[in-house]
Amino acid sequence: MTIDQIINWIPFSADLPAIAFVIAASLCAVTVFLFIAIYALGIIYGEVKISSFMQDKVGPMGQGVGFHAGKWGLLQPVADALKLILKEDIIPAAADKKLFIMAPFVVFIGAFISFAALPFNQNTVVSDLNIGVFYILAVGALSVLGIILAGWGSNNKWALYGGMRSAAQIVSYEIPAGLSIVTAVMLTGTLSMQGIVEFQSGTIWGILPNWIVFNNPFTFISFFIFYISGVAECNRTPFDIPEAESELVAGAFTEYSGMRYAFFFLSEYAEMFVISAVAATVFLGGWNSPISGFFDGPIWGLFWFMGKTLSLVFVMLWFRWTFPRLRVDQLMNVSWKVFLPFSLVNIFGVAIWSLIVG
Amino acid sequence: MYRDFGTIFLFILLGIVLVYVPLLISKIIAPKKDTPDKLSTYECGEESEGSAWVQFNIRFYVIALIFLIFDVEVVLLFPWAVVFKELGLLAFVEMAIFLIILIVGLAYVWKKGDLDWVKYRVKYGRGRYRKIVGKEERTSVGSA
Amino acid sequence: MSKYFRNIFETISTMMTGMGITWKHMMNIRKDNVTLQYPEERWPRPERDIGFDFSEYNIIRSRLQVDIDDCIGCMKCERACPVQCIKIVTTKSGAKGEDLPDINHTGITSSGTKKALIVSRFDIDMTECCYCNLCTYPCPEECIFMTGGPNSHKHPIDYEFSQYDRNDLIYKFAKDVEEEKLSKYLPQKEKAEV
Amino acid sequence: MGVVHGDLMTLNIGPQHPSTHGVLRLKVKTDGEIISEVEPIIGYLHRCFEKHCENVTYDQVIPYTDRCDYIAAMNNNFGYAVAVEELMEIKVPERVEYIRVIVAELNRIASHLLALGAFGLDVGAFTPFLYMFRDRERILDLFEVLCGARLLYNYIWVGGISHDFPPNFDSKIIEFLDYFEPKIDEYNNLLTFNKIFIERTADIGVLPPEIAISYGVSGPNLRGSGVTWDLRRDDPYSIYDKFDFNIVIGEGEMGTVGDCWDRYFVRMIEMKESVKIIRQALKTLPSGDVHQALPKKIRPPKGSIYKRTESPRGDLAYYIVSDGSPIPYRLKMRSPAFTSLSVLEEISSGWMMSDVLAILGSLDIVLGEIDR
Amino acid sequence: MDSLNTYLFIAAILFSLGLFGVITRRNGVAVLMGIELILNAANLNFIAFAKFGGMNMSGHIFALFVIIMAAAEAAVALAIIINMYNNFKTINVDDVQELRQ
Amino acid sequence: MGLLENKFQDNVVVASMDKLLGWARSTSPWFFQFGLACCAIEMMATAASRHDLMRIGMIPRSSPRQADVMIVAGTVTMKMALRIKKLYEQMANPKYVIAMGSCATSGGPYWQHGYHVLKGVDLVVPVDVYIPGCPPRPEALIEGLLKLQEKIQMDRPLTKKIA
Amino acid sequence: MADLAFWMIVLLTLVSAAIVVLNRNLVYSAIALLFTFFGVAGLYVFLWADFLAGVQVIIYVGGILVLIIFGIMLTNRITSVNISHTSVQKSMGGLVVLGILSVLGIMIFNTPWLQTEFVEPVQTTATIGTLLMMDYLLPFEVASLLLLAALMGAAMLSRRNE
Ligand code: SF4
Ligand code: SF4
Ligand code: SF4
Repeated sequence: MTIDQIINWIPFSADLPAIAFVIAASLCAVTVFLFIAIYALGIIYGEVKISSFMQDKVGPMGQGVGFHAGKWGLLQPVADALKLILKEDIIPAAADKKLFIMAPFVVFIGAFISFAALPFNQNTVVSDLNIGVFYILAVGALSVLGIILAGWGSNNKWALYGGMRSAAQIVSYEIPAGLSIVTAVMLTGTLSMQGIVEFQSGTIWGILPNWIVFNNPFTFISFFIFYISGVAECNRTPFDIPEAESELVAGAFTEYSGMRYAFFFLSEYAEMFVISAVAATVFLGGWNSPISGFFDGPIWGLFWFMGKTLSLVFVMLWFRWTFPRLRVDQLMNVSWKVFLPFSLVNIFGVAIWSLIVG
Repeated sequence: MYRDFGTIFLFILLGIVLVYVPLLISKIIAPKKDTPDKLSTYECGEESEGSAWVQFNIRFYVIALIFLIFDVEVVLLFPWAVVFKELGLLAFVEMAIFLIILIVGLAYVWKKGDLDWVKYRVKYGRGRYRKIVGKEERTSVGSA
Repeated sequence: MSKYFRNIFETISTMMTGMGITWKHMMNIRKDNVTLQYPEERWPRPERDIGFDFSEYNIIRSRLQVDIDDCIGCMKCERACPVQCIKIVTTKSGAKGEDLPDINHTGITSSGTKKALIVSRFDIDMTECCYCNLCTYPCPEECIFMTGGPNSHKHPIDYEFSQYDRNDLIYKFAKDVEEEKLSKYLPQKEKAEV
Repeated sequence: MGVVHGDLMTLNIGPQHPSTHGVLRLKVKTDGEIISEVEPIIGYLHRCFEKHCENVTYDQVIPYTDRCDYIAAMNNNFGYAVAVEELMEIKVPERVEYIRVIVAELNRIASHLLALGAFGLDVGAFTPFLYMFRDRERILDLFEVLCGARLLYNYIWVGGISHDFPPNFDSKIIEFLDYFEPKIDEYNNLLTFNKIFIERTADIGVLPPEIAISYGVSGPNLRGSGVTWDLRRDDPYSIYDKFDFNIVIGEGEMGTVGDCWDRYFVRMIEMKESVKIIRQALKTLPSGDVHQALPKKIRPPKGSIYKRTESPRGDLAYYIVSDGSPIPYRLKMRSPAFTSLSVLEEISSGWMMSDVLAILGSLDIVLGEIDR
Repeated sequence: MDSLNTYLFIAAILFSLGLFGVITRRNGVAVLMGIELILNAANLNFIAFAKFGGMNMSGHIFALFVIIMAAAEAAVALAIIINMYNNFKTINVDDVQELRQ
Repeated sequence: MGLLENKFQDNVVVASMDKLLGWARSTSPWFFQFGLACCAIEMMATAASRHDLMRIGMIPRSSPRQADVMIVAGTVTMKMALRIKKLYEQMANPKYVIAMGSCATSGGPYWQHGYHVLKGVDLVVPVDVYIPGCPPRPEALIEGLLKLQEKIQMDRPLTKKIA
Repeated sequence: MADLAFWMIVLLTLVSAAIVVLNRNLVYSAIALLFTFFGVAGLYVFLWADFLAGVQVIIYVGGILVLIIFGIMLTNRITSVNISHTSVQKSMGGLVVLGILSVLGIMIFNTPWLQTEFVEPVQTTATIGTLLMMDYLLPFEVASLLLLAALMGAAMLSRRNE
């Protein structure tokens, strides 16, 4: 896909295909990294602003002395990031050094490589894997391990609590999320992200876009289950018990400072993007335009994809600033006793529906 | 396939590098001064009592256990889901049997309370006043 | 079973309500915004609906100011202070109500009282003060006051006086004069003791 | 539980922890998530209040009473003033009583707002906390206009108050009340009746009335357990007997009587009752000089007094021993938050970690008052 | 690189390492990890044969079943280990044997 | 000549880097969320909607590892002093301390008879800015924070490091 | 290029597998196992089994490894995370294993394996699905029973502990 295009641009690609491929892939990786960084800066700014507006205040205004954070505090996240680079990096003496250092890498890479399979528009997808959705589900497992590592490696009680809770929570919510995706896959018959998106072009009865959410009532529920499970997998409120500030100080990241902490932060936001993007792709038609036949084309595709994804990210932020958080056992209950039965029912429902209707 | 996964492989390698570079920059310019107190474990300002590496509650384990079984189920559902449209009713029936067997499992753990976190709850604490709570007293006080 | 579904329904509906509220606040931010952007905007802001007229303030508990020219050194404020953060040292001046230009001492207060004492030290340690305002009531000359409010004609409101050094927060109101000049006015006996 | 208990892990929650409401340290023994033992360790804010009272004159005690329960300073001043007045047998003017009641009730609202907001924060709801602070800020503005201070007022003096109402002040209060009353519904919609919040608080930390009484818990915590006990009604001081208001008790609407939700909701409704009292008081506010009964010199006769009042946290009592000098011989304060905290150990073992913090939040303690 | 023998040999090494772990480790969990290695080696063989040895997709299916089995086995084995730990306060496989007697 | 020029240029680079660092540090001083007494309530009020500390880039963090500014808000008792010192030590460099209110500055109303009150937090941790007041009004706190920002911007970490 | 990647992955797999069995710290072993699993998944990709690589990651890394780590945390205090090998066993075991390895190696390289290269499959997942539904239906259903049994058994075993 994109890689091929880039390879085509590279002059010596015919002679040294391997090198050209490496260059192209690295280019993609760096671009994705930059994208994550810029997106994170943007969304962090967005989050503080949105939350501030919800709370009747103004949020960062860049007020201060000397140089300040720009108009409306637009440079605030930049300053935050710079400052985090400048912070001292502490590795507590009691911590398990290797694990402590490894954790941010694992967590970040888990989020980072998911980006490789996201279809940004008709022809921008780093690698359109045959097992796209499945792959994204799979690498989600990495962040669990990373957080466990962070929790265990810190040798701090809060961190351990956070890590354990987080692990239990993420694994619990992976099941409903996976089952919800199964419902979509049943309809599309492919695991490839592009394939799923292409399936969703066109309309249902000429009005509704042919998105999987609208396909039948069960997929509608599936979408919500997937999305909420995704919120839980990102450890966002109301499922933010691993980081619960009023309980666990900062959860698994209690002992992390400076850049290492920044990477956890970054991965959290990156993961939010991934979850939202998967939800948008699998259920909301990805880069398909909502009015079928209009506003197609790569640029619009990118626009629709980002629009859908970012609105889902926005809803996550909205959740966070509205709700209290659940307790750990309630969290498990929601996953196992509500979402799991519902998603199982959904599978039967979709199956029967498509046998009868489709 | 090689190319797709090769990209992923390169992503992993570059991911490591890209995480490492800022850490390196930070290492160069950030101040670093360790003191024993700084390296001590944070516990709300108190001296930490004992290591955090203690044996943990079994509840987490049970959750992971149930997760593992259902994870396998999800994984098996994927190939089925891909071919579901082609095979139609047959596949549905086969998968229904499979799912129902596992739903039995879910029902079993649900019924047996393995999904419940709290196994015991002390109604009125276990403090000093546990004994004085008698039936008579409870009725004698109350909304006047 | 019905309870199970009712719970789910309740959860969804109450969550929607909550989200509606925050959404409304976000959309009406221009109207609802309550933030006082301090360095740019200062309290009280007249255009706010809760804004009071400046003159309606009784007082603002902020910095203590002393009109040392008016102070007769009666030490009432020192005695009233619960935390003993006012330190006053006085000496008898030779003549009651007489100006002593060499130490900048004025003999008569603005309300016409003749001073019998020279205030040679009048320190208020604002780091110890608990801003209780108790010292301002007993003062017969109304020369110790908290800035702002009705006193704003005497001194503008001043609550921003943080410092890098703690000693800068100890305010010395007594006239800054040299020891020797002052010592002339100290009673001779005391001087001998010292 | 059987064998795999996990080791009991000793965990310090506090003294620096976002949800200990100050510098309380909870030493908890946990088995995974479940707390088997809670031991509150206090004394991190011992500011020697009673010692100070033995060193300063009666009127100078008032700033120190402010700093005990710094969230409801007016009520603390009030209690102290009432006690000394009774000792000295001063009759304060009618207007003073009304003003005192008004400001005390306003401060009760402010205090409850803070308590509820912080409780919301404890269970993870951030926005309601800020909404409540937003409205609390308006009360502080009122107080600031009244006496110049935002938090620690030194307003209610022995025999009177420091300032009369400024002009138009009653209309400002009415304006505030009109603004505030609909906000209570907003809080309710946003937080109180949120299912997640109910799940987190209902049936949690049930404080049965017997235990509450035997520990001496008072105030909203006791009323949350369903006991009708309110000193404003049961042992009226000042002019509370002139007003018509309800004593709110927990009814176990969402769970059991005496759970966290009840304690929370009692406070919520109490704010409404306070609004009612203020409205009544403003309607019949007499005129007069507020300074006329201020004694020149406070020198109570020999003797002692124990006077209790209803602060937002419960029975706040002052025991004053006078030896006839202008300095109290001994002053003892019975702080309601202290008894509330002491019950924590009783009701929180066996709950989960998050619950314990919710219970602590629902007890609404103020460390300044506990450690004094 | 791309020959059956390479894969088989890699699988053999993996298998031997797993076996070594099973033999030398006395900790139950560590033994389990060794078993997982062995199973992985077996899987590798299956899939290598699928590609080179004409087993085609059936090799994949076998590997899939092995993975399922491994999951079930890990679940039960760990449950047993934890049980053992509770009863004997050790997870050293040998110690348990001693304790039995 | 060339040598000198290089050095000069170096210094310009260092100086402008310093400015950048100072800007970053001063613009996002995350504060350590812990309160000791009455001043803490005012600190909360400052962080709340009315005064909104986020305007100047301050976000509360509850873990000392991620915080830059420690606002000592309230009475520091003897029992708490050691904990404060420990928490201060556990913060990552660069770190700043603000003594908010009379108590933190000098013991405040308790300086005389408070046998259990530390007479100023500067006895245990180095204080950058003292904010008077009891409690300081939120505006005063913000003003103190702005003063701190000024101080941070004046700091020249790299120049110092190289020198 | 692909060769380089291949050998890197092989190295990763084998080294981490060695760490798994040789490291004294159980937690480290578990983390090394993570890399082994990833390496094996990489090898699967080289063998054109992309779906299985995904399964490997999901089940082994996301499931079994998490379970193992939880198991370690449940059964160990930090003092006992370091487990001791008895040296006799180690050398003996080493010898035995080396023997087996050499036998295996000889076997592998001497057996004339029937080698029929099969073409790169297009839709592994679909093929697996079809095969599961058609040819391997019985094992498939039996697998569900196995899982059910494992779930019940394991749940029962761990319930006994409470
Ligand atoms: S305001 Fe209070 S503490 Fe401050 S100097 Fe005056 S009397 Fe003393
Ligand atoms: S009370 Fe007034 S006149 Fe007397 S010493 Fe104090 S400031 Fe001066
Ligand atoms: S300075 Fe005043 S307000 Fe602040 S903690 Fe001390 S007594 Fe309380």
